[in-house]
Amino acid sequence: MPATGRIEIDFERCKACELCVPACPKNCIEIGARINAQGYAAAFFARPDDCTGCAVCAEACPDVCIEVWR
Amino acid sequence: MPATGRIEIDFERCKACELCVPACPKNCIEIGARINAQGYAAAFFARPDDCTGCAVCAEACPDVCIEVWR
Amino acid sequence: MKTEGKDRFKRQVFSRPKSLVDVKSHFCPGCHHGIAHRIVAEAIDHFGLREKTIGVACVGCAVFLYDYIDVDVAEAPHGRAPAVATGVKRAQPDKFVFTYQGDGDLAAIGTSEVIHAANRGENISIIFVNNTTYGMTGGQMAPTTMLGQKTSTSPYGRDFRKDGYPIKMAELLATLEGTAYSARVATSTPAQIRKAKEAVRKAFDMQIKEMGFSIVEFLSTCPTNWGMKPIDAQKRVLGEMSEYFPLGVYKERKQADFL
Amino acid sequence: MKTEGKDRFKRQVFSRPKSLVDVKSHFCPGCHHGIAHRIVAEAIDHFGLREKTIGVACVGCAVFLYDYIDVDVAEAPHGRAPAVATGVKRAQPDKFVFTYQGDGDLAAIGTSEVIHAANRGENISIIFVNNTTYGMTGGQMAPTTMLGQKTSTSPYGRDFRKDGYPIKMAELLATLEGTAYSARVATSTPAQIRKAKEAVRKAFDMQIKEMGFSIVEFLSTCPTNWGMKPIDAQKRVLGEMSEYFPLGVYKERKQADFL
Amino acid sequence: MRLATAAAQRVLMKGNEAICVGAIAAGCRYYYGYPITPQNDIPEYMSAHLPPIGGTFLQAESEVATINFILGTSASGKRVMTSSSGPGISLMQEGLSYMAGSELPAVIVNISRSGPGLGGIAPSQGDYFQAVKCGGHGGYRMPVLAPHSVQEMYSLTMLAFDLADKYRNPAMILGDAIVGQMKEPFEPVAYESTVDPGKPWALTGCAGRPRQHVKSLYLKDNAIEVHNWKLHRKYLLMQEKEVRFEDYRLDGARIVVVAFGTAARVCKTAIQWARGEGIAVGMLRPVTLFPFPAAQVDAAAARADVVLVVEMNTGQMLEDVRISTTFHDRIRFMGKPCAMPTPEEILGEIRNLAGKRR
Amino acid sequence: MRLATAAAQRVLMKGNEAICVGAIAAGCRYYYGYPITPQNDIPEYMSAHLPPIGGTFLQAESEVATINFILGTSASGKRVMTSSSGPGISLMQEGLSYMAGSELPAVIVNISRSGPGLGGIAPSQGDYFQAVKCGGHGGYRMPVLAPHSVQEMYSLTMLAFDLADKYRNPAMILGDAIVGQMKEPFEPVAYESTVDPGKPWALTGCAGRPRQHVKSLYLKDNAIEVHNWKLHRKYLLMQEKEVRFEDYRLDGARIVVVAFGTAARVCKTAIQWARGEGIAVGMLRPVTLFPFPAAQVDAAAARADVVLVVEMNTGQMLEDVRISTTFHDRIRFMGKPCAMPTPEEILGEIRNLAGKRR
Amino acid sequence: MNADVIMAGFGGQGILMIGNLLSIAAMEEGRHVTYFPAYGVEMRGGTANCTVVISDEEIGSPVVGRPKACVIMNGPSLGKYLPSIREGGDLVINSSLVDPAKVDRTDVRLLSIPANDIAREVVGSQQLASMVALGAYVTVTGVVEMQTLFDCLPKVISRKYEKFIPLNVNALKEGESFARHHP
Amino acid sequence: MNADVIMAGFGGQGILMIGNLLSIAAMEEGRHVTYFPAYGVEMRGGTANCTVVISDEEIGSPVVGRPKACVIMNGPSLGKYLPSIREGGDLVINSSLVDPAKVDRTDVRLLSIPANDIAREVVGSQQLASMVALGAYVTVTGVVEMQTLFDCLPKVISRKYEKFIPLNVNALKEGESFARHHP
Ligand SMILES: Cc1ncc(C[n+]2csc(CCOP(=O)(O)OP(=O)(O)O)c2C)c(N)n1
Ligand SMILES: Cc1ncc(C[n+]2csc(CCOP(=O)(O)OP(=O)(O)O)c2C)c(N)n1
Ligand code: SF4
Ligand code: SF4
Ligand code: SF4
Ligand code: SF4
Ligand code: SF4
Ligand code: SF4
Ligand SMILES: [Mg+2]
Ligand SMILES: [Mg+2]
Repeated sequence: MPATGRIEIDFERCKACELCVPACPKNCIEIGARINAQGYAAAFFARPDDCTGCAVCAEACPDVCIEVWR
Repeated sequence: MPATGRIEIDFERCKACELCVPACPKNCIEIGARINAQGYAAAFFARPDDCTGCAVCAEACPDVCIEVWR
Repeated sequence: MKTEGKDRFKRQVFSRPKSLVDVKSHFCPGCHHGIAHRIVAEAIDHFGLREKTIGVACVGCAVFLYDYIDVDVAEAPHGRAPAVATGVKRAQPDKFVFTYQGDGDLAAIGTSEVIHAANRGENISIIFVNNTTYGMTGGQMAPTTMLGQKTSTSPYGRDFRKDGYPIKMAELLATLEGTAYSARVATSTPAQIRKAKEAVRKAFDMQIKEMGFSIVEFLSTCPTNWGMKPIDAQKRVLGEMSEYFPLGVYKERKQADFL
Repeated sequence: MKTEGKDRFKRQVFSRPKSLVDVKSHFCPGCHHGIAHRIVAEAIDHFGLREKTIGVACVGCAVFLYDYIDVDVAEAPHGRAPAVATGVKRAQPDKFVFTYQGDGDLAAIGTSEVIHAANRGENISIIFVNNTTYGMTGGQMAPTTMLGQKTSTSPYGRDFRKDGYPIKMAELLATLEGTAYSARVATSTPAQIRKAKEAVRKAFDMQIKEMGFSIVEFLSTCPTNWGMKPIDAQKRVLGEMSEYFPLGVYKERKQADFL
Repeated sequence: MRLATAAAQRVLMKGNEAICVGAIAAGCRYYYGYPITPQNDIPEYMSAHLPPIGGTFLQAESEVATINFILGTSASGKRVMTSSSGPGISLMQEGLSYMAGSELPAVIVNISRSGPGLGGIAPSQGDYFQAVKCGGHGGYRMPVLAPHSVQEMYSLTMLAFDLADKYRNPAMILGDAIVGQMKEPFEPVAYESTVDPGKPWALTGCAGRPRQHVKSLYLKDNAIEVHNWKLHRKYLLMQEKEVRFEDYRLDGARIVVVAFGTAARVCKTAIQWARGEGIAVGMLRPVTLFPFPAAQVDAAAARADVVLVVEMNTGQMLEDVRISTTFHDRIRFMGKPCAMPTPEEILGEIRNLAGKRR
Repeated sequence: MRLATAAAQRVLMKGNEAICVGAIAAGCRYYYGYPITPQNDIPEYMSAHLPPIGGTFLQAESEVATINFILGTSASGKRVMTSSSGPGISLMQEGLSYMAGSELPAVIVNISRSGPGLGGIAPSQGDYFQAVKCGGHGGYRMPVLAPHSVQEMYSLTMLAFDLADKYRNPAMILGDAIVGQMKEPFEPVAYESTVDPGKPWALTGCAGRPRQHVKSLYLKDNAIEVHNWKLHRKYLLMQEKEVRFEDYRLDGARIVVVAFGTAARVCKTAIQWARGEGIAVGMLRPVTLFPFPAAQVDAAAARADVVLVVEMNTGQMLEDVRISTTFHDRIRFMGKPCAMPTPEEILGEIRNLAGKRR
Repeated sequence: MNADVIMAGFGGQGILMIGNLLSIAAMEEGRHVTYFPAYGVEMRGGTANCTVVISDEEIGSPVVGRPKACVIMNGPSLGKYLPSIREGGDLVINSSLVDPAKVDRTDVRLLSIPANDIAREVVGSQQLASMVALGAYVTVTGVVEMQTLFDCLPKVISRKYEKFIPLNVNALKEGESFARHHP
Repeated sequence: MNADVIMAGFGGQGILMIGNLLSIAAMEEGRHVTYFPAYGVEMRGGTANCTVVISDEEIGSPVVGRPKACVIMNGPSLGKYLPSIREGGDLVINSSLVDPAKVDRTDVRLLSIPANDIAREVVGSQQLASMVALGAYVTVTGVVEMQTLFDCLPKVISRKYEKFIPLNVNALKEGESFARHHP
């Protein structure tokens, strides 16, 4: 079944706290390798195809790094 | 029936607050006419013969002016 | 006159407690502070605590505690008696430490100190005299002032919309885990006085048994600032005051270890 | 990248609230202060209060409130936010006034101010973030620190015999007549976050309806000073913390006139 | 309303009440406080007189809460006042420092009593250091006005509100039990504002403008240093523009008394008597303790043989006199902590000094 | 225990911790406090090290509670200490006034930060007035010691306990973020008491003696005046006996720098450099800010061409220098509020002054 | 002409009222005047007292250690203030409550006036005893005109009680005539 | 001989530990020394840094605006401190995490040492990267004897970990030899 939603993670804002990772019921998010200016290995949208646009990840992000579309 | 108790009121300590007067179940105490050094018309033991020595008056006196014997 | 009394009636059934210094008090006629002082002295005598007691005086009409109770006394800044008592008790855990505070002192400026002393389960005892006003300073409104009560700073009567409701400290402090004993008493009838004595003994006993924080709230009178005759002041306590501030024991810990 | 997203999925279902300034926060990774800030901003947007709001910042990790929430903000001395808010609200009853305070700020040094603001039924709203420690100053013990919890000033763990029990502010404040609304929430699961938003809206609505004092206690995290990964910090909230500090609504006034 | 009748003619009024009348005349509609002797007339007057004119009187649970109520109402752009005495003023020190740092105006009245500690209610000038050097942290300053009559309790209160707004800074009235409790005839001269009433910095909600803040925290780089210099320039400006003092029979005076408030009052009687005896004595009475009339004191000292500082403490303003002039050897001190010297005592001292001269 | 190892040899230690080691060495077994940057190392150290030696560490709910815990334990006759910074010290002013009035000893540490208000955590000497003039009501005084090295954080803390007990008065350590946070080698020289440990006035229960009190209230007649004179004599005695200062290269100095604490430290570098350039400059460093080394400052000023006062504020000790000497025209000031001047900046100023001389 | 007086008695005897009246009268006559009431803990024990200073020059201290005159309305106050009166000063005592025999000083001019009795029997109200005493004091010392006192009564008596003004005038007059007939 | 150095990197890289070790070593060699750590809000964001000043004379400021040397263990710190180094000063960077290309100054003596790689591959523990860097810094500047560093290790390593002392010695030595071979 195709993605019914999409997110965008603000690379520079992310602090790599990892809270969004387990929050996503579809396990779409992972912590990346690239380090941002803050010195954090920001999270990235690893599995876009599974995203439902439920926005749970965005709700869980303390730094409001995630935007969600449906 | 004769008195079964007796009280003494410290004339100079008394502030004539009158709390002991209604407190006495036997109505033995009255406010006097003589003014003490504090300027108060101290209470006095008006009806010794009725005293039962129950000490209710003493308990009621905020200035601990009353001693009771039985 | 004494001899006169002695001849027929030998047994003295009421006399001034040993720990109550034999001097004239500065209290106004009919003020119940005098009764509370006497009850405290009686309890100190009862447990034989006089020589191991440190009292902490508040700032209020009871500021002269050290003139009346025959024990060592420290003066605390207004409202801070529980903090000073904490400093004394932590330094001398084997001593008996109590504070004596008015309602302005404890329920207004001293709110934080009493709440945290209770919350720490500080092993001290507090005598709290609630006369619904700031007596010493001339009868201003206190947090305990009754709704509608006119005072020198609530000339139109206390209005809950502006000043809120009279605060119930005995109940509030009873909700804290560290509180071992909390009760509210009055001294307007012989029966009430008996109950008040029991409560103070219980409170002191809690400290002796190291059970934690104990407090007894006295509903008291301020005839002078209420503008009432002492007898009418007592009636007010028996009436509207005890209606709003119900007498009773709000908390009583049974065993020492309160886990 | 945005365009990319827009092409297939037109409807944005989650975005930063208008009242939340679009800047990087100074909070540590995974700190729930960020979530509480967002929820407050969302509630302000929900009621359209931004232009009539005066926020009062505490001293703590949330001291920079004025950098993040797009409203007028006054800085209060540590613990005094409810008093400052009282001064603002009495001068501008038509404005919306809230404070945002930590547990050291509100439950320790600010105890008296919050209790009397509540007792007066002060028509203000309080966001209270309880992370069981003094975050900003490096993780010292707070009145809310859990029993046994090791902090930089309780290196042997909090012992109730010495420091008493963690204080439960939501419950304590709920006992006061002037309190219109008191609830405790958390933000460690999507469901909890939903409940937290409801609670904050309820609290703000109480002020809008002039029902009196309202407070929402957030069980929050301090990964940095707890020495935990953010995810484990969340687990602690879901575990021992919410066990001792039960989530729920402790008071909710129904009609405005509370006589 | 009392104020109305007052406006009509000379009235006999208590100093503490004159402060209230002055405050209300100056447009103060918010008063917060906590009871303490000997200033209770102030909250009592305000609790009775503010509500009828739409003002707000609120009794706080403590002086710590009081000063923070004040901070909040001041930040709202309103004229607001509180009053207390020694112990209560001590509890306000943190809040005063925050208000100075946040540049918030307000009038703080200290009807001082005896200290240190609980001390007593006898009149005293023992709080001079606390008021003038500022007892809070961080080295801020504030205008301190010292009324010596009921008339000045009224007029200096109005001035205090103007200075507070003009410099966006707390201003203090430093009185004592005598000038606070006594009644005297006074003329309620109408208030005339000397400042622009606009307060664009006030927190009123950010409708139609960017959000703004009232704060004292400056963390980035040397922002706090820059802020401190800004405040310092303000204090220098006060020293340049706001010095006020009374020249009492200074012409030709060989002995210059320096005293403020109640002490200065008593000195006037002594000076009247001494002048009667032909002793050339006069007084320089600082009305503003900060800014201190340093140049005037120096000039007077330069002309005189002796400078007699009289205070109801053990020597506090004395330090400002020494700071103001290099004629240290001419300075004498007569102090009475927590007690009002009698005119007789002061006359005696003046006679001695006059004698020494000859 | 760290102390044990410490006793053995020179150790590298943080200034804040050296205070703790000094306090424990001096027999302090009670510490109460409330967290605040930049002094948290002190409560943290005490919370870890007091319990093992049978001492008591208790964190208070506020600084107001703290100072009253201190009052209670001091009244019990025990050596007790607290520490805080600007805002917290402001909240202790009422309690400090009560302790001074009740003649209770204790050591109060102020590791000061930037103000006024919340200010910031940058190093500052902005609390000089509050500490030295005493911010509480009633005009009391207390010894104020200004360490400028980790070694002095240790030794002056021990001295503070002795002075407090000797005069039955609170004593203050006035440090700042720099001397508090830095580590330096220091020698934990053993503590030798200079005072009689007996405290017959302590409240220990009236077993075998009449009851006694600790209080500051004096209502009858002029009792409060008598009490104030008694306290004043104590303060005069401190000024006579307890002045401490460092003479740093003053011999032959035409330029005399007057600075304390961290500022004095930086001045030393500048003076080393200037002496290297052949400029005759030295420093008089007040170690006791109260009692202030007035006579020494006056003598130095008398011999010098210029007196350069350097402070990390806009000019507070400067006033005590003006009070101490009549050579006002020789006094120059270099201030940096809430920031440490660099040796380069101070050297520049010294060069200017040296230039001016020629 | 300068004057100062300490007035003392029980609370409720109207001491502060007569002090106020005298002060206002002096003010109305264009004099400098200060009125200083007891305050704070001094108020305790149901006693009331105040000090009034009247002068043609600016007044220094409103508190006097050695008053030129005293008006003593009750027993306790006599003991407290008798020693402080200046030599040759005036002492007016309310002989209804104060025993003249207790006045052991011969260097003061004493007027014993049974103020309570006069107030009760002649004026018709105990309440006005202190007004009677004020009338006597003013007559003896002449610090202000009696007429001024009459004119100022409305300033110290609230609207509510203005019907009693004539009674107060009588009280003052009775005090005056008693003083005239007992020089 | 006087020296000062700022050491900076991520929290947990052991920055404060090497600062302490260097300071203690200097102390043991009888020098004056001050160590100043970042504190308060500066601590935020997981970075750590400290300043060490070593001198034969009494030391004034323990904080230096323009250090004679810097030891930079992570990227963000380079940007922060590179501009402040004095002309002709020494810069040691951890090239495992810091890009040498980013060093846009030619007026400082640069030593790029892959501290993490050396620590991991040669010494056998990533943890010791900063020890490697310290060895290199001390070799380049000679502010203290290597031997003194070795001797002082027990003072900064708790009993519990004393078994790792040899490993730390190796790390210091590896840093030393790298510095010798890349002058
Ligand atoms: C800091 C401070 N604020 C105010 C006062 C003035 N003051 C003295 S006693 C008192 C209140 C007394 O009321 P309460 O505590 O109820 O005792 P009561 O006299 O009624 O027994 C106040 C406000 C003070 N001494 N210190
Ligand atoms: C009067 C005063 N005391 C102490 C401090 C230091 N201080 C700043 S924030 C803070 C506590 C912060 O803890 P909390 O309120 O729980 O907020 P958090 O950082 O945990 O969110 C303290 C004690 C201060 N600024 N002012
Ligand atoms: S929107 Fe839902 S599904 Fe998509 S990434 Fe976020 S949590 Fe996962
Ligand atoms: S929750 Fe936010 S900050 Fe944390 S990792 Fe995910 S995107 Fe980054
Ligand atoms: S003892 Fe009892 S009976 Fe006797 S007087 Fe007292 S109350 Fe009355
Ligand atoms: S109760 Fe005591 S004080 Fe009151 S009248 Fe009776 S005896 Fe006198
Ligand atoms: S003022 Fe009130 S509380 Fe105080 S002594 Fe008098 S009656 Fe009692
Ligand atoms: S210190 Fe704790 S509370 Fe403060 S921002 Fe970091 S994680 Fe959050
Ligand atoms: Mg009361
Ligand atoms: Mg917290």
